[in-house]
Amino acid sequence: MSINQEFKPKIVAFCCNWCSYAGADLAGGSRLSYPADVKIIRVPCSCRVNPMFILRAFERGADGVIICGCHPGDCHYSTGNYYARRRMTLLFSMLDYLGIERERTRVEWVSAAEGVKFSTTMNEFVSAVRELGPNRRLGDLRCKD
Amino acid sequence: MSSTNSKTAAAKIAEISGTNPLKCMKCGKCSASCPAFEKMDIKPHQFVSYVVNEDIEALAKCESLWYCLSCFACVERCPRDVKPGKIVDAARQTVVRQKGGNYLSANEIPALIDDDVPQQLLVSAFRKFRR
Amino acid sequence: MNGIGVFVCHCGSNIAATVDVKKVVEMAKLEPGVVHAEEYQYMCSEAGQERIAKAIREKNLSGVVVCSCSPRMHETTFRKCAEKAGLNPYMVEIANLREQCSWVHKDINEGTEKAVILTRAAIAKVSLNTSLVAGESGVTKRALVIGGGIAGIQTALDIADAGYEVDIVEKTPSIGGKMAQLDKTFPTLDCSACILTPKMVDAAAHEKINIYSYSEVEKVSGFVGDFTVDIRKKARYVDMNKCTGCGACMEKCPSKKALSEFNSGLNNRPAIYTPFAQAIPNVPVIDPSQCLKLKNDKCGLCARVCQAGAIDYKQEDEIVTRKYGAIVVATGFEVIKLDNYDEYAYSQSKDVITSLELERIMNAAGPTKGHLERLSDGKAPKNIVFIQCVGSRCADNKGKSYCSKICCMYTAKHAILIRDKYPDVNVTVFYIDVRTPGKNFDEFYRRAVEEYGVNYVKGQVGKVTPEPNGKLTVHGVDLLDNKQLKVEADMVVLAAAIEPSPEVRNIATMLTASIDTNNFITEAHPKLRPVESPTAGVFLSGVCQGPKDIPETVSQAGAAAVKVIGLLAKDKLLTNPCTAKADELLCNGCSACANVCPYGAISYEDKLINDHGIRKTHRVAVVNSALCQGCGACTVACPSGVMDLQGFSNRQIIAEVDAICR
Amino acid sequence: MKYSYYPGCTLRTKAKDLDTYARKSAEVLGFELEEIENWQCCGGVYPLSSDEIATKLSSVRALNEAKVKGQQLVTLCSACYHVLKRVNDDMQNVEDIRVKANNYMKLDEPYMGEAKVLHFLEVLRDEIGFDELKKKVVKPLTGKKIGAYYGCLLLRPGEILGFDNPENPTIIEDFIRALGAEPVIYPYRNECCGGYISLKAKDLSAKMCDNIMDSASGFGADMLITACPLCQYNLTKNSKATVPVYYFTEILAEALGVKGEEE
Repeated sequence: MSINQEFKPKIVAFCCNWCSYAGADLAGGSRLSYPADVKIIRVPCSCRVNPMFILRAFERGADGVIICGCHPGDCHYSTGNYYARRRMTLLFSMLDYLGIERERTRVEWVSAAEGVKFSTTMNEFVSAVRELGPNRRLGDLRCKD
Repeated sequence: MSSTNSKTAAAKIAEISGTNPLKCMKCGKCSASCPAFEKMDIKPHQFVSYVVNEDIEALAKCESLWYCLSCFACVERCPRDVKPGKIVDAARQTVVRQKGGNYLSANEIPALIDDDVPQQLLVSAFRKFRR
Repeated sequence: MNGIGVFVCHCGSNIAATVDVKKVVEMAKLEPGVVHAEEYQYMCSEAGQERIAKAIREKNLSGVVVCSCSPRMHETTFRKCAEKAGLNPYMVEIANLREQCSWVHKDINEGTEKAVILTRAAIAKVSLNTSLVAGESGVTKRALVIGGGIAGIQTALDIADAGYEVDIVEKTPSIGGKMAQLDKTFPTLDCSACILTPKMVDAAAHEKINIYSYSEVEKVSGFVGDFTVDIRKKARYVDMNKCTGCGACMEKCPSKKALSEFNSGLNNRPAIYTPFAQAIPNVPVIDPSQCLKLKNDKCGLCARVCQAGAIDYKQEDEIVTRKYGAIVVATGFEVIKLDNYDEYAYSQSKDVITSLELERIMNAAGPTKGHLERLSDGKAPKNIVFIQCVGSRCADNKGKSYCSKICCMYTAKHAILIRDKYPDVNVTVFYIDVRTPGKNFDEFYRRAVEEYGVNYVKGQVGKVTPEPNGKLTVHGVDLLDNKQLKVEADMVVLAAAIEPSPEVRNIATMLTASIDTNNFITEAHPKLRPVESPTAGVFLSGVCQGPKDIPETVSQAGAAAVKVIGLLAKDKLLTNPCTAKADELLCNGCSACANVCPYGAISYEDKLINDHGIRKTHRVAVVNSALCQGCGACTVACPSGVMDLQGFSNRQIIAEVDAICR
Repeated sequence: MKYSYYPGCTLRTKAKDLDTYARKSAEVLGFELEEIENWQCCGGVYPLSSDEIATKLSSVRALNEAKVKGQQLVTLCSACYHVLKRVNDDMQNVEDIRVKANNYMKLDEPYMGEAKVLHFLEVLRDEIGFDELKKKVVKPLTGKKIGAYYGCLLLRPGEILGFDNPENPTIIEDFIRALGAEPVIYPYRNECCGGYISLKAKDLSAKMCDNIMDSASGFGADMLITACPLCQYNLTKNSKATVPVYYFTEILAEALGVKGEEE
């Protein structure tokens, strides 16, 4: 399968402040690279991520959205990541209906100590999205020329 | 052998052995475990360094290739998941796969065996020593 | 005139090498609302902060974006700076151009492009920021220390000496921990008990310290300054108030088959026992799995011999609920199980032991009364072999990935002590590397070699084989000599890796403190905040954070105590103002938000609402901002989008999404 | 209960005993070894190189046949067990090998490692149970001190073979106990005997065999039992041979009272 290396996907990563954002910082501190396509939005907890934000991202032309939180059982707010997991499962189950490939979204658990995992997760995710190519389905046509 | 060639050969060995020699911490547990250690001119732990240092010519010429038993003592005990036995086997493969690289010829068999030799011995020796 | 100021930091070359900072400034100036943009070498420096303050004052900025390192590093710095200059501190946003941009990307074009986008997102967010005012909450002036080893004891003593109350919760019947099991300590060869027991006594006697021994933390709720903790006091079956510690019960107890935990299982203890003679408290416990009376209602001998009438077979576990302002985790370590290392014959031969078992054998109060002897036949060994790094530094799935740190030094200690006391015993140490970074550490190791003639051999051992004559053959290698070795030994001592105590996982979960893949608790910052967990009010002491020797543990224990004292000294703590807030006009009081709130911070009130002139009473959600921790679970649960999180509002996050996807 | 059975080259020639006694014992124990059709030699050693495919195909054929018949695949020879189990692991977990092997084989349905490989000893331990075996013993080997010789191929790499603890195995000792004899535990029972290098480096292999023999006799073994024809040959022919070496199936048949029976 040929992968279009020219294609620079837009990837939005929601990272919880306590684990995954710190994991991303650790990846930086350890100089573990991942594609610059990934842009991180800091949220207090993965449960702050409203499914609406994800749809909004796709509508605005994102090619992939990833939500990162603390490992199950390790949530700073005890249960937030469980809510996130349930909500995203529900959302993801409806993405097909909207014509968005399931592989464009992901929930991953990355702890503050897992810089390596953060970087490998992002590398994997970006290459998966690159294989899929640009997201054309949900783009808001009114905003385009 | 030019340095580019030995680089490719080293990479080839790393590839067909499926192990990463850079993970080695030089603890020597492989050499401590090896039952064929005394017969080896390049010791098991050195195999790893030879690949890292891309000195493949020496590996191709060494006697150790024909003494490693693939008994997996080093593979089982390696704390770094380097599995030196697989590197030895990969080096041996690169030799026997070359023309004239066979270490055992059919002609010499009669002199080496007795009536009780199990087929398994011949089969496995052929598999290890020849292409 | 209001507007946004953008301040791009070079961070020396940390950012500037991979991000064209001038370009970022230029691009920022094009963003709507931006009235000021500049770059500077080090924004966090005094001069850098002054630039921000000056711009705020002169241009009357309404919002500030600092493009610098992670907000986890300097967000507070820049917020304080803004506050001093007269801007609400929550009108500051950070664009993380270092950890999440310049350090992970190599190409300057890519880096710059991403930096511009991150800056744009921060500008979009800050333009929607609102001024927030932090609330206040009280501080319970008492600390909880979980674990009563040297780490916990030292932390408790330091906190108590500053005048604050401390409770120690220790799961075993006595405080003292692993250090109590050690015979001598490196590199000075002090007797471990001689330096530890006075501290144990100090802790027990301190009027501000309360010890819950044989107890475990059951439940934790609340937050910094105001934790509520349930402590399970396990049934001792001995009344602490009546027991005089005479020990008659232990002598008379007929059930003596249990293995002594204190002596690493090398000998037996009675069913009613204190772990060791200097135990604190000096009150025994009855092991219900061993006691004949508790198991099948026979015996009862201890009750009969107890003159104080302290034995109480009917005693039950008791739950105590206490409030704390701060919690210190000091749960310590265990030696790993050696099931994965059967090549060293630990399970096949009694003469293959761990180093901790050797400590007990060398100790005068141990199973052999301090005589160095083989456990198989009681004979004095002539040749002893030490094997280093058993289960440490592994990349397979059998061992630990880390260096256990203490083994090189305690092995040198054992080697010296043996050669000193038994000069005719040969000692061989198989090592991979000898790691001795510490004051007087390398000198100590060199003494083992030079003065005591310990034979150090570089090379890991492959296998230990028990021989028919009762000896052991150690199949090793001398890598420097390139020779395989077969060393005859009477005893083999394994420097087994250490790992965090297994209960730490559960405790970390209760405290919402994160742990790494090796079960060590993660510190708030690996360099600058090594004794704090990321959860406010939770501090770390000792090996629960990473392998440490005694001096390091004691230093960290003191450091954790200082952090606790600093917290308890405050009367009020500022609370996080980024809390949830419901729009009263639109809320219909459905309770969806309260159902997901982990803190019970949401209640409902009937309120008189003036909706465009129509006055009516209806049920609306009210958030108690002192309880709300700002996770945002409620904001997503709300079916009508009424609940929002201040500082991370729906509009702000959407603005960031839009800016990134633009 | 029927099992697919892979005898392997040596059991059809030099190691007929290993095979015959196994079949007789199986009959007594209530299961049948149904030889798969057209089996080919496994090659005697597992090809370690990650780029070897052709040398693994004979194993894949055997494995697939067992799968098609819906049976588990039983072997007696340590080498066959080692090779079949590792190839099966490749077919389950190594995509490259799975794809290439299937491309070559062109089976009706691709083989994905569905078959389960069992050593005869595993059948005794996990399917029959050593307690049940004990009940079927008619001539207990009381008083015999027997050393288990595992060798290398049955145990390592433990991660893939999962046969027993590679450094401190117990299965053959439990087997010996079930037959009424006393197992002798000696540390060289999982050390290599010298295997295929006994062809060209007899001296090394002889030294290794002697180490094993010395250790076993030193701990008081009257005899050794093994599952590997090459080990049996090597230990008998290539050492001081202080202790006789038998196939484990021979003492099994003896204890079950079917050893002397004529065909």
